[in-house]
Amino acid sequence: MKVKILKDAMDPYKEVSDYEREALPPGKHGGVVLFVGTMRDFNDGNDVRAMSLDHYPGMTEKHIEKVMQEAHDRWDIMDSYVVHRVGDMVPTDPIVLVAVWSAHRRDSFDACRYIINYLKESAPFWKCEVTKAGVKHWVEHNSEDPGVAKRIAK
Amino acid sequence: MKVKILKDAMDPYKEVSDYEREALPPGKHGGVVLFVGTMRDFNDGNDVRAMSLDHYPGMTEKHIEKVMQEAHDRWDIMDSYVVHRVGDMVPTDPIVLVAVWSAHRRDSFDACRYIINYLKESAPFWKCEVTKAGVKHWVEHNSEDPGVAKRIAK
Amino acid sequence: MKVKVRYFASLRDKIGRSDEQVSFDGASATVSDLWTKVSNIPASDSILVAVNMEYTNMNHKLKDGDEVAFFPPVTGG
Amino acid sequence: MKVKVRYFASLRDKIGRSDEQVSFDGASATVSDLWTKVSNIPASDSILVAVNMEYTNMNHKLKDGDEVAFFPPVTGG
Repeated sequence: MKVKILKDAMDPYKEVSDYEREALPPGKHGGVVLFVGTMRDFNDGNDVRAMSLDHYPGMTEKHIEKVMQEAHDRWDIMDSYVVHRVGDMVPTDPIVLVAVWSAHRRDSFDACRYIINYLKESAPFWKCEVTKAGVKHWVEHNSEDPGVAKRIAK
Repeated sequence: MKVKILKDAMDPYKEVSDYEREALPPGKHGGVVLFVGTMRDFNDGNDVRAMSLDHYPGMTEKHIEKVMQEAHDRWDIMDSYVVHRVGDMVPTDPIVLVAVWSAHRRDSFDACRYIINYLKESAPFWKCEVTKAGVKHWVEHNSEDPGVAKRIAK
Repeated sequence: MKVKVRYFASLRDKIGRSDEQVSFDGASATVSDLWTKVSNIPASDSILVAVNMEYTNMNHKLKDGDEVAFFPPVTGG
Repeated sequence: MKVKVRYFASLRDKIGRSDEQVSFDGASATVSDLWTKVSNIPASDSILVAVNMEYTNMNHKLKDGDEVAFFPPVTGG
Protein backbone atom coordinates (compact mmCIF):
# COMPACT_ATOMS: atom_id res chain seq x y z
CA MET A 1 0.00 0.00 0.00
CA LYS A 2 1.59 3.24 -1.12
CA VAL A 3 0.62 6.84 -1.82
CA LYS A 4 2.73 9.16 -3.93
CA ILE A 5 2.18 12.89 -4.48
CA LEU A 6 3.86 14.04 -7.68
CA LYS A 7 4.78 17.64 -8.59
CA ASP A 8 5.87 16.67 -12.11
CA ALA A 9 4.12 15.03 -15.04
CA MET A 10 2.98 11.47 -14.41
CA ASP A 11 3.14 8.50 -16.74
CA PRO A 12 0.44 6.41 -15.05
CA TYR A 13 1.20 3.23 -16.99
CA LYS A 14 4.90 3.40 -16.11
CA GLU A 15 4.00 4.16 -12.48
CA VAL A 16 1.81 1.09 -12.15
CA SER A 17 4.19 -1.10 -14.11
CA ASP A 18 7.15 -0.08 -11.90
CA TYR A 19 5.19 -0.48 -8.69
CA GLU A 20 3.89 -3.90 -9.72
CA ARG A 21 7.39 -5.14 -10.53
CA GLU A 22 8.87 -3.79 -7.29
CA ALA A 23 6.10 -4.44 -4.78
CA LEU A 24 3.98 -7.39 -5.89
CA PRO A 25 5.07 -11.01 -5.40
CA PRO A 26 4.98 -12.52 -8.92
CA GLY A 27 2.32 -15.09 -9.79
CA LYS A 28 0.05 -14.49 -6.80
CA HIS A 29 -2.42 -11.88 -7.99
CA GLY A 30 -5.07 -12.73 -10.53
CA GLY A 31 -5.62 -9.23 -11.73
CA VAL A 32 -5.36 -5.51 -11.29
CA VAL A 33 -7.97 -2.81 -11.76
CA LEU A 34 -6.69 0.63 -12.60
CA PHE A 35 -8.37 3.98 -12.76
CA VAL A 36 -6.56 6.88 -14.41
CA GLY A 37 -8.21 10.28 -14.24
CA THR A 38 -6.99 12.86 -16.73
CA MET A 39 -7.51 16.59 -17.03
CA ARG A 40 -10.17 17.38 -19.60
CA ASP A 41 -10.16 20.64 -21.54
CA PHE A 42 -13.69 21.48 -20.50
CA ASN A 43 -15.39 21.77 -17.12
CA ASP A 44 -18.80 23.29 -16.43
CA GLY A 45 -18.84 24.79 -19.92
CA ASN A 46 -15.61 26.82 -19.66
CA ASP A 47 -12.70 26.21 -21.98
CA VAL A 48 -10.00 25.40 -19.49
CA ARG A 49 -6.45 26.16 -20.60
CA ALA A 50 -4.53 25.18 -17.49
CA MET A 51 -5.06 24.08 -13.93
CA SER A 52 -3.21 24.25 -10.66
CA LEU A 53 -3.90 21.71 -7.98
CA ASP A 54 -3.33 22.74 -4.36
CA HIS A 55 -3.00 20.19 -1.56
CA TYR A 56 -2.21 19.93 2.14
CA PRO A 57 1.18 18.19 2.35
CA GLY A 58 1.06 15.51 5.03
CA MET A 59 -2.69 15.46 5.50
CA THR A 60 -3.33 14.61 1.85
CA GLU A 61 -1.16 11.50 2.02
CA LYS A 62 -2.51 10.54 5.45
CA HIS A 63 -6.10 10.88 4.31
CA ILE A 64 -5.60 8.85 1.12
CA GLU A 65 -3.88 6.11 3.16
CA LYS A 66 -6.91 6.03 5.45
CA VAL A 67 -9.25 5.58 2.47
CA MET A 68 -7.00 2.82 1.09
CA GLN A 69 -6.90 1.09 4.48
CA GLU A 70 -10.70 1.12 4.56
CA ALA A 71 -10.70 -0.62 1.16
CA HIS A 72 -8.18 -3.20 2.43
CA ASP A 73 -10.38 -3.85 5.46
CA ARG A 74 -13.52 -4.19 3.40
CA TRP A 75 -12.38 -6.27 0.41
CA ASP A 76 -9.96 -9.14 -0.11
CA ILE A 77 -7.23 -7.24 -1.94
CA MET A 78 -3.48 -7.82 -2.06
CA ASP A 79 -2.09 -4.35 -2.61
CA SER A 80 -3.03 -0.85 -3.72
CA TYR A 81 -1.16 2.12 -5.13
CA VAL A 82 -2.29 5.72 -5.53
CA VAL A 83 -0.42 8.47 -7.36
CA HIS A 84 -1.81 12.01 -7.42
CA ARG A 85 -0.50 15.03 -9.29
CA VAL A 86 -0.31 18.46 -7.68
CA GLY A 87 0.88 21.81 -9.05
CA ASP A 88 0.45 23.17 -12.57
CA MET A 89 -0.99 21.00 -15.30
CA VAL A 90 -2.57 21.24 -18.74
CA PRO A 91 -5.40 19.38 -20.49
CA THR A 92 -4.61 15.70 -21.24
CA ASP A 93 -2.34 15.46 -18.17
CA PRO A 94 -3.06 12.42 -16.00
CA ILE A 95 -4.06 13.64 -12.53
CA VAL A 96 -4.72 10.54 -10.50
CA LEU A 97 -3.95 6.84 -10.66
CA VAL A 98 -5.59 4.21 -8.45
CA ALA A 99 -4.41 0.61 -8.84
CA VAL A 100 -5.72 -2.37 -6.87
CA TRP A 101 -4.39 -5.93 -7.07
CA SER A 102 -6.33 -8.97 -5.90
CA ALA A 103 -6.78 -12.69 -6.46
CA HIS A 104 -10.33 -12.20 -7.79
CA ARG A 105 -11.34 -9.30 -10.00
CA ARG A 106 -14.57 -8.50 -8.18
CA ASP A 107 -12.64 -7.29 -5.12
CA SER A 108 -10.31 -5.14 -7.24
CA PHE A 109 -13.19 -3.48 -9.08
CA ASP A 110 -15.08 -2.69 -5.88
CA ALA A 111 -12.01 -1.49 -3.98
CA CYS A 112 -10.69 0.65 -6.85
CA ARG A 113 -14.06 2.34 -7.24
CA TYR A 114 -14.30 2.90 -3.50
CA ILE A 115 -10.86 4.47 -3.31
CA ILE A 116 -11.34 6.86 -6.24
CA ASN A 117 -14.85 7.85 -5.07
CA TYR A 118 -13.80 8.65 -1.50
CA LEU A 119 -10.51 10.19 -2.58
CA LYS A 120 -12.43 12.60 -4.86
CA GLU A 121 -15.04 13.23 -2.22
CA SER A 122 -12.76 13.79 0.74
CA ALA A 123 -9.01 14.04 0.08
CA PRO A 124 -7.65 17.58 0.52
CA PHE A 125 -7.03 18.77 -3.04
CA TRP A 126 -8.29 22.01 -4.58
CA LYS A 127 -8.45 22.81 -8.26
CA CYS A 128 -7.75 26.31 -9.58
CA GLU A 129 -8.64 26.61 -13.26
CA VAL A 130 -7.33 29.08 -15.82
CA THR A 131 -9.77 29.60 -18.71
CA LYS A 132 -8.80 30.51 -22.29
CA ALA A 133 -9.80 34.09 -21.42
CA GLY A 134 -7.05 34.03 -18.76
CA VAL A 135 -9.47 34.02 -15.84
CA LYS A 136 -8.32 32.11 -12.74
CA HIS A 137 -10.92 30.65 -10.45
CA TRP A 138 -11.12 28.06 -7.71
CA VAL A 139 -13.40 25.17 -8.66
CA GLU A 140 -16.30 25.20 -6.21
CA HIS A 141 -17.34 21.59 -6.43
CA ASN A 142 -16.48 18.43 -8.32
CA SER A 143 -18.73 18.14 -11.34
CA GLU A 144 -19.21 14.41 -10.74
CA ASP A 145 -19.85 14.72 -7.02
CA PRO A 146 -21.83 17.91 -6.41
CA GLY A 147 -22.22 18.66 -2.77
CA VAL A 148 -20.77 15.47 -1.40
CA ALA A 149 -17.77 17.18 0.17
CA LYS A 150 -20.15 18.78 2.62
CA ARG A 151 -20.84 15.41 4.20
CA ILE A 152 -17.32 15.19 5.62
CA ALA A 153 -16.79 15.61 9.35
CA LYS A 154 -20.48 15.83 10.17
CA MET B 1 -13.02 0.01 -30.40
CA LYS B 2 -10.39 -2.61 -31.09
CA VAL B 3 -9.67 -6.25 -30.28
CA LYS B 4 -6.22 -7.76 -30.54
CA ILE B 5 -5.30 -11.43 -30.17
CA LEU B 6 -1.64 -11.82 -29.25
CA LYS B 7 0.47 -14.97 -29.65
CA ASP B 8 3.46 -13.41 -27.88
CA ALA B 9 4.01 -11.94 -24.43
CA MET B 10 1.96 -8.85 -23.68
CA ASP B 11 3.00 -5.70 -21.86
CA PRO B 12 -0.49 -4.51 -20.90
CA TYR B 13 0.63 -1.05 -19.77
CA LYS B 14 2.49 -0.44 -23.03
CA GLU B 15 -0.51 -1.74 -24.99
CA VAL B 16 -2.92 0.66 -23.34
CA SER B 17 -0.48 3.55 -23.45
CA ASP B 18 0.15 3.05 -27.20
CA TYR B 19 -3.53 2.63 -28.00
CA GLU B 20 -4.48 5.72 -26.01
CA ARG B 21 -1.88 7.85 -27.82
CA GLU B 22 -2.89 6.56 -31.25
CA ALA B 23 -6.66 6.27 -30.97
CA LEU B 24 -7.97 8.72 -28.38
CA PRO B 25 -8.48 12.42 -29.13
CA PRO B 26 -6.41 14.23 -26.47
CA GLY B 27 -8.17 16.16 -23.71
CA LYS B 28 -11.64 14.72 -24.25
CA HIS B 29 -11.80 11.72 -21.91
CA GLY B 30 -11.97 12.19 -18.18
CA GLY B 31 -10.62 8.78 -17.31
CA VAL B 32 -9.87 5.22 -18.17
CA VAL B 33 -10.60 2.04 -16.27
CA LEU B 34 -8.33 -0.88 -16.95
CA PHE B 35 -8.52 -4.51 -15.99
CA VAL B 36 -5.45 -6.71 -16.43
CA GLY B 37 -5.84 -10.41 -15.72
CA THR B 38 -2.64 -12.34 -15.12
CA MET B 39 -1.87 -16.02 -14.94
CA ARG B 40 -1.64 -17.18 -11.37
CA ASP B 41 0.52 -20.14 -10.37
CA PHE B 42 -2.35 -21.94 -8.68
CA ASN B 43 -5.81 -22.97 -9.84
CA ASP B 44 -8.18 -25.34 -8.07
CA GLY B 45 -5.35 -26.41 -5.77
CA ASN B 46 -2.92 -27.63 -8.44
CA ASP B 47 0.52 -26.12 -8.84
CA VAL B 48 0.36 -24.91 -12.39
CA ARG B 49 3.69 -24.69 -14.21
CA ALA B 50 2.50 -23.56 -17.63
CA MET B 51 -0.65 -23.01 -19.62
CA SER B 52 -1.71 -23.05 -23.22
CA LEU B 53 -4.71 -21.05 -24.33
CA ASP B 54 -6.66 -22.28 -27.36
CA HIS B 55 -9.04 -20.02 -29.28
CA TYR B 56 -11.21 -19.98 -32.40
CA PRO B 57 -9.55 -17.49 -34.78
CA GLY B 58 -12.17 -15.22 -36.27
CA MET B 59 -14.99 -16.12 -33.92
CA THR B 60 -13.04 -15.07 -30.84
CA GLU B 61 -12.47 -11.54 -32.21
CA LYS B 62 -16.03 -11.32 -33.52
CA HIS B 63 -17.52 -12.39 -30.22
CA ILE B 64 -15.40 -9.98 -28.14
CA GLU B 65 -16.38 -7.14 -30.50
CA LYS B 66 -20.02 -8.02 -29.92
CA VAL B 67 -19.55 -7.84 -26.13
CA MET B 68 -17.74 -4.49 -26.50
CA GLN B 69 -20.51 -3.14 -28.74
CA GLU B 70 -23.07 -4.10 -26.10
CA ALA B 71 -21.07 -2.08 -23.56
CA HIS B 72 -20.92 0.90 -25.96
CA ASP B 73 -24.70 0.69 -26.45
CA ARG B 74 -25.37 0.46 -22.76
CA TRP B 75 -23.01 3.06 -21.28
CA ASP B 76 -21.73 6.46 -22.32
CA ILE B 77 -18.17 5.48 -23.17
CA MET B 78 -15.75 6.94 -25.71
CA ASP B 79 -13.59 3.97 -26.66
CA SER B 80 -12.58 0.51 -25.57
CA TYR B 81 -9.62 -1.78 -26.23
CA VAL B 82 -9.23 -5.48 -25.52
CA VAL B 83 -6.03 -7.48 -25.85
CA HIS B 84 -6.05 -11.23 -25.19
CA ARG B 85 -3.12 -13.65 -25.13
CA VAL B 86 -3.33 -17.06 -26.74
CA GLY B 87 -0.77 -19.87 -26.99
CA ASP B 88 1.79 -20.92 -24.39
CA MET B 89 2.27 -18.90 -21.24
CA VAL B 90 3.72 -19.16 -17.75
CA PRO B 91 2.65 -17.86 -14.32
CA THR B 92 2.82 -14.06 -13.98
CA ASP B 93 2.06 -13.58 -17.71
CA PRO B 94 -0.69 -11.04 -18.37
CA ILE B 95 -3.51 -12.83 -20.21
CA VAL B 96 -6.14 -10.20 -20.83
CA LEU B 97 -6.41 -6.42 -20.89
CA VAL B 98 -9.70 -4.52 -20.99
CA ALA B 99 -9.50 -0.71 -21.18
CA VAL B 100 -12.49 1.64 -21.32
CA TRP B 101 -12.33 5.42 -21.76
CA SER B 102 -15.18 7.78 -20.87
CA ALA B 103 -15.96 11.32 -19.80
CA HIS B 104 -17.25 10.12 -16.42
CA ARG B 105 -15.65 7.31 -14.47
CA ARG B 106 -18.89 5.58 -13.50
CA ASP B 107 -19.49 4.55 -17.12
CA SER B 108 -15.93 3.25 -17.53
CA PHE B 109 -16.13 1.15 -14.37
CA ASP B 110 -19.46 -0.39 -15.33
CA ALA B 111 -18.49 -1.01 -18.97
CA CYS B 112 -15.07 -2.47 -18.13
CA ARG B 113 -16.60 -4.85 -15.63
CA TYR B 114 -19.29 -5.85 -18.13
CA ILE B 115 -16.76 -6.56 -20.87
CA ILE B 116 -14.43 -8.68 -18.72
CA ASN B 117 -17.34 -10.60 -17.15
CA TYR B 118 -18.98 -11.50 -20.46
CA LEU B 119 -15.68 -12.08 -22.20
CA LYS B 120 -14.74 -14.62 -19.51
CA GLU B 121 -18.19 -16.14 -19.57
CA SER B 122 -18.66 -16.44 -23.30
CA ALA B 123 -15.65 -15.72 -25.52
CA PRO B 124 -14.22 -18.85 -27.16
CA PHE B 125 -10.99 -19.48 -25.24
CA TRP B 126 -9.96 -22.74 -23.61
CA LYS B 127 -7.24 -23.19 -21.02
CA CYS B 128 -4.99 -26.25 -20.96
CA GLU B 129 -2.88 -26.37 -17.81
CA VAL B 130 0.39 -28.18 -17.22
CA THR B 131 0.98 -28.99 -13.55
CA LYS B 132 4.37 -29.27 -11.83
CA ALA B 133 3.97 -33.05 -12.10
CA GLY B 134 3.88 -32.60 -15.89
CA VAL B 135 0.19 -33.47 -16.23
CA LYS B 136 -1.72 -31.64 -18.97
CA HIS B 137 -5.42 -31.10 -18.56
CA TRP B 138 -8.12 -28.94 -20.05
CA VAL B 139 -9.66 -26.62 -17.48
CA GLU B 140 -13.33 -27.61 -17.12
CA HIS B 141 -14.72 -24.34 -15.85
CA ASN B 142 -13.56 -20.88 -14.82
CA SER B 143 -12.95 -20.82 -11.10
CA GLU B 144 -14.59 -17.40 -10.80
CA ASP B 145 -17.59 -18.23 -12.99
CA PRO B 146 -18.55 -21.86 -12.32
CA GLY B 147 -21.23 -23.05 -14.63
CA VAL B 148 -22.01 -19.77 -16.29
CA ALA B 149 -20.73 -20.84 -19.71
CA LYS B 150 -23.65 -23.23 -19.89
CA ARG B 151 -26.07 -20.33 -20.17
CA ILE B 152 -24.81 -19.38 -23.64
CA ALA B 153 -27.00 -20.02 -26.67
CA LYS B 154 -29.96 -21.25 -24.70
CA MET C 1 -24.87 -29.99 -49.23
CA LYS C 2 -21.39 -29.56 -47.77
CA VAL C 3 -20.35 -27.98 -44.48
CA LYS C 4 -17.00 -27.37 -42.83
CA VAL C 5 -16.76 -28.71 -39.29
CA ARG C 6 -14.25 -27.57 -36.66
CA TYR C 7 -13.49 -28.94 -33.17
CA PHE C 8 -11.74 -27.15 -30.34
CA ALA C 9 -9.99 -27.90 -27.05
CA SER C 10 -10.92 -31.14 -25.22
CA LEU C 11 -13.54 -31.95 -27.86
CA ARG C 12 -10.87 -31.89 -30.57
CA ASP C 13 -8.87 -34.40 -28.50
CA LYS C 14 -11.93 -36.63 -28.01
CA ILE C 15 -13.00 -36.50 -31.69
CA GLY C 16 -9.41 -36.96 -32.80
CA ARG C 17 -9.43 -34.31 -35.54
CA SER C 18 -9.45 -30.52 -35.70
CA ASP C 19 -11.60 -30.01 -38.79
CA GLU C 20 -13.25 -31.84 -41.70
CA GLN C 21 -15.66 -31.40 -44.62
CA VAL C 22 -19.00 -33.20 -44.21
CA SER C 23 -21.47 -33.85 -47.07
CA PHE C 24 -25.19 -34.53 -46.76
CA ASP C 25 -27.31 -36.17 -49.50
CA GLY C 26 -30.43 -34.08 -48.87
CA ALA C 27 -30.82 -30.34 -49.05
CA SER C 28 -31.72 -29.93 -45.36
CA ALA C 29 -29.99 -30.96 -42.16
CA THR C 30 -29.72 -29.61 -38.62
CA VAL C 31 -26.69 -29.23 -36.39
CA SER C 32 -28.08 -32.21 -34.48
CA ASP C 33 -28.02 -34.35 -37.66
CA LEU C 34 -24.43 -33.28 -38.25
CA TRP C 35 -23.38 -34.09 -34.68
CA THR C 36 -24.84 -37.61 -34.94
CA LYS C 37 -22.91 -38.07 -38.20
CA VAL C 38 -19.51 -37.00 -36.82
CA SER C 39 -19.56 -38.25 -33.24
CA ASN C 40 -20.84 -40.91 -30.86
CA ILE C 41 -20.91 -38.50 -27.94
CA PRO C 42 -24.44 -37.62 -26.79
CA ALA C 43 -25.35 -33.96 -27.18
CA SER C 44 -25.39 -32.12 -23.83
CA ASP C 45 -24.93 -28.80 -22.06
CA SER C 46 -21.20 -29.37 -22.17
CA ILE C 47 -21.07 -29.27 -25.97
CA LEU C 48 -21.42 -25.76 -27.41
CA VAL C 49 -21.99 -25.06 -31.08
CA ALA C 50 -21.41 -22.09 -33.37
CA VAL C 51 -22.50 -21.74 -37.00
CA ASN C 52 -20.56 -19.20 -39.04
CA MET C 53 -18.93 -18.01 -35.82
CA GLU C 54 -22.18 -17.23 -33.97
CA TYR C 55 -23.38 -19.24 -31.00
CA THR C 56 -26.47 -21.30 -31.78
CA ASN C 57 -28.04 -24.62 -30.78
CA MET C 58 -28.58 -28.16 -32.05
CA ASN C 59 -31.87 -27.26 -33.83
CA HIS C 60 -30.15 -24.77 -36.15
CA LYS C 61 -30.81 -25.60 -39.85
CA LEU C 62 -27.65 -25.81 -41.92
CA LYS C 63 -27.02 -24.29 -45.35
CA ASP C 64 -24.49 -25.33 -47.95
CA GLY C 65 -21.08 -23.85 -47.15
CA ASP C 66 -21.74 -23.25 -43.45
CA GLU C 67 -18.86 -23.43 -40.99
CA VAL C 68 -19.94 -25.37 -37.91
CA ALA C 69 -17.82 -25.50 -34.74
CA PHE C 70 -18.22 -27.78 -31.72
CA PHE C 71 -16.43 -27.07 -28.48
CA PRO C 72 -16.64 -27.45 -24.68
CA PRO C 73 -17.69 -24.62 -22.35
CA VAL C 74 -15.24 -21.74 -22.62
CA THR C 75 -12.60 -21.09 -19.95
CA GLY C 76 -11.02 -17.84 -21.08
CA GLY C 77 -9.37 -14.80 -19.47
CA MET D 1 -1.68 27.98 24.56
CA LYS D 2 -0.30 28.27 21.06
CA VAL D 3 -1.56 26.67 17.87
CA LYS D 4 -0.38 26.71 14.30
CA VAL D 5 -3.07 27.71 11.78
CA ARG D 6 -3.01 26.96 8.04
CA TYR D 7 -5.30 28.09 5.24
CA PHE D 8 -5.74 26.52 1.82
CA ALA D 9 -7.12 27.33 -1.63
CA SER D 10 -9.81 30.05 -1.91
CA LEU D 11 -9.85 30.46 1.88
CA ARG D 12 -6.13 31.33 1.87
CA ASP D 13 -6.91 34.01 -0.74
CA LYS D 14 -9.81 35.39 1.34
CA ILE D 15 -7.87 35.36 4.64
CA GLY D 16 -4.82 36.77 2.91
CA ARG D 17 -2.24 34.49 4.55
CA SER D 18 -1.21 30.85 4.27
CA ASP D 19 -0.33 30.17 7.90
CA GLU D 20 0.22 31.82 11.27
CA GLN D 21 0.82 31.12 14.97
CA VAL D 22 -2.10 32.00 17.25
CA SER D 23 -1.89 32.33 21.07
CA PHE D 24 -4.71 32.04 23.56
CA ASP D 25 -4.58 33.36 27.13
CA GLY D 26 -6.61 30.57 28.69
CA ALA D 27 -5.82 26.85 28.69
CA SER D 28 -8.95 25.90 26.76
CA ALA D 29 -10.34 26.97 23.41
CA THR D 30 -12.33 25.37 20.60
CA VAL D 31 -11.83 25.53 16.86
CA SER D 32 -14.81 27.88 16.83
CA ASP D 33 -13.01 30.28 19.25
CA LEU D 34 -9.97 30.18 16.99
CA TRP D 35 -12.01 30.83 13.83
CA THR D 36 -13.63 33.92 15.43
CA LYS D 37 -10.16 35.16 16.37
CA VAL D 38 -8.63 34.80 12.89
CA SER D 39 -11.52 35.63 10.56
CA ASN D 40 -14.69 37.67 10.10
CA ILE D 41 -16.21 35.01 7.85
CA PRO D 42 -19.18 33.19 9.46
CA ALA D 43 -18.61 29.48 10.00
CA SER D 44 -20.59 27.37 7.52
CA ASP D 45 -20.75 24.09 5.61
CA SER D 46 -18.34 25.54 3.10
CA ILE D 47 -15.53 25.85 5.63
CA LEU D 48 -13.90 22.55 6.52
CA VAL D 49 -11.49 22.09 9.40
CA ALA D 50 -8.76 19.61 10.27
CA VAL D 51 -6.83 19.37 13.54
CA ASN D 52 -3.48 17.59 13.32
CA MET D 53 -4.40 16.50 9.79
CA GLU D 54 -7.67 14.79 10.74
CA TYR D 55 -11.07 16.15 9.73
CA THR D 56 -13.04 17.46 12.68
CA ASN D 57 -15.60 20.18 13.43
CA MET D 58 -15.90 23.60 15.07
CA ASN D 59 -16.58 22.12 18.54
CA HIS D 60 -13.21 20.35 18.70
CA LYS D 61 -11.22 21.38 21.82
CA LEU D 62 -7.70 22.54 21.04
CA LYS D 63 -4.49 21.58 22.81
CA ASP D 64 -1.21 23.45 22.94
CA GLY D 65 0.83 22.76 19.81
CA ASP D 66 -2.09 21.66 17.64
CA GLU D 67 -1.98 22.28 13.90
CA VAL D 68 -5.34 23.58 12.73
CA ALA D 69 -6.24 23.91 9.04
CA PHE D 70 -9.19 25.70 7.46
CA PHE D 71 -10.15 25.12 3.85
CA PRO D 72 -13.07 25.04 1.39
CA PRO D 73 -14.76 21.82 0.22
CA VAL D 74 -12.25 19.66 -1.61
CA THR D 75 -12.25 19.36 -5.41
CA GLY D 76 -9.61 16.73 -6.06
CA GLY D 77 -8.93 14.08 -8.65
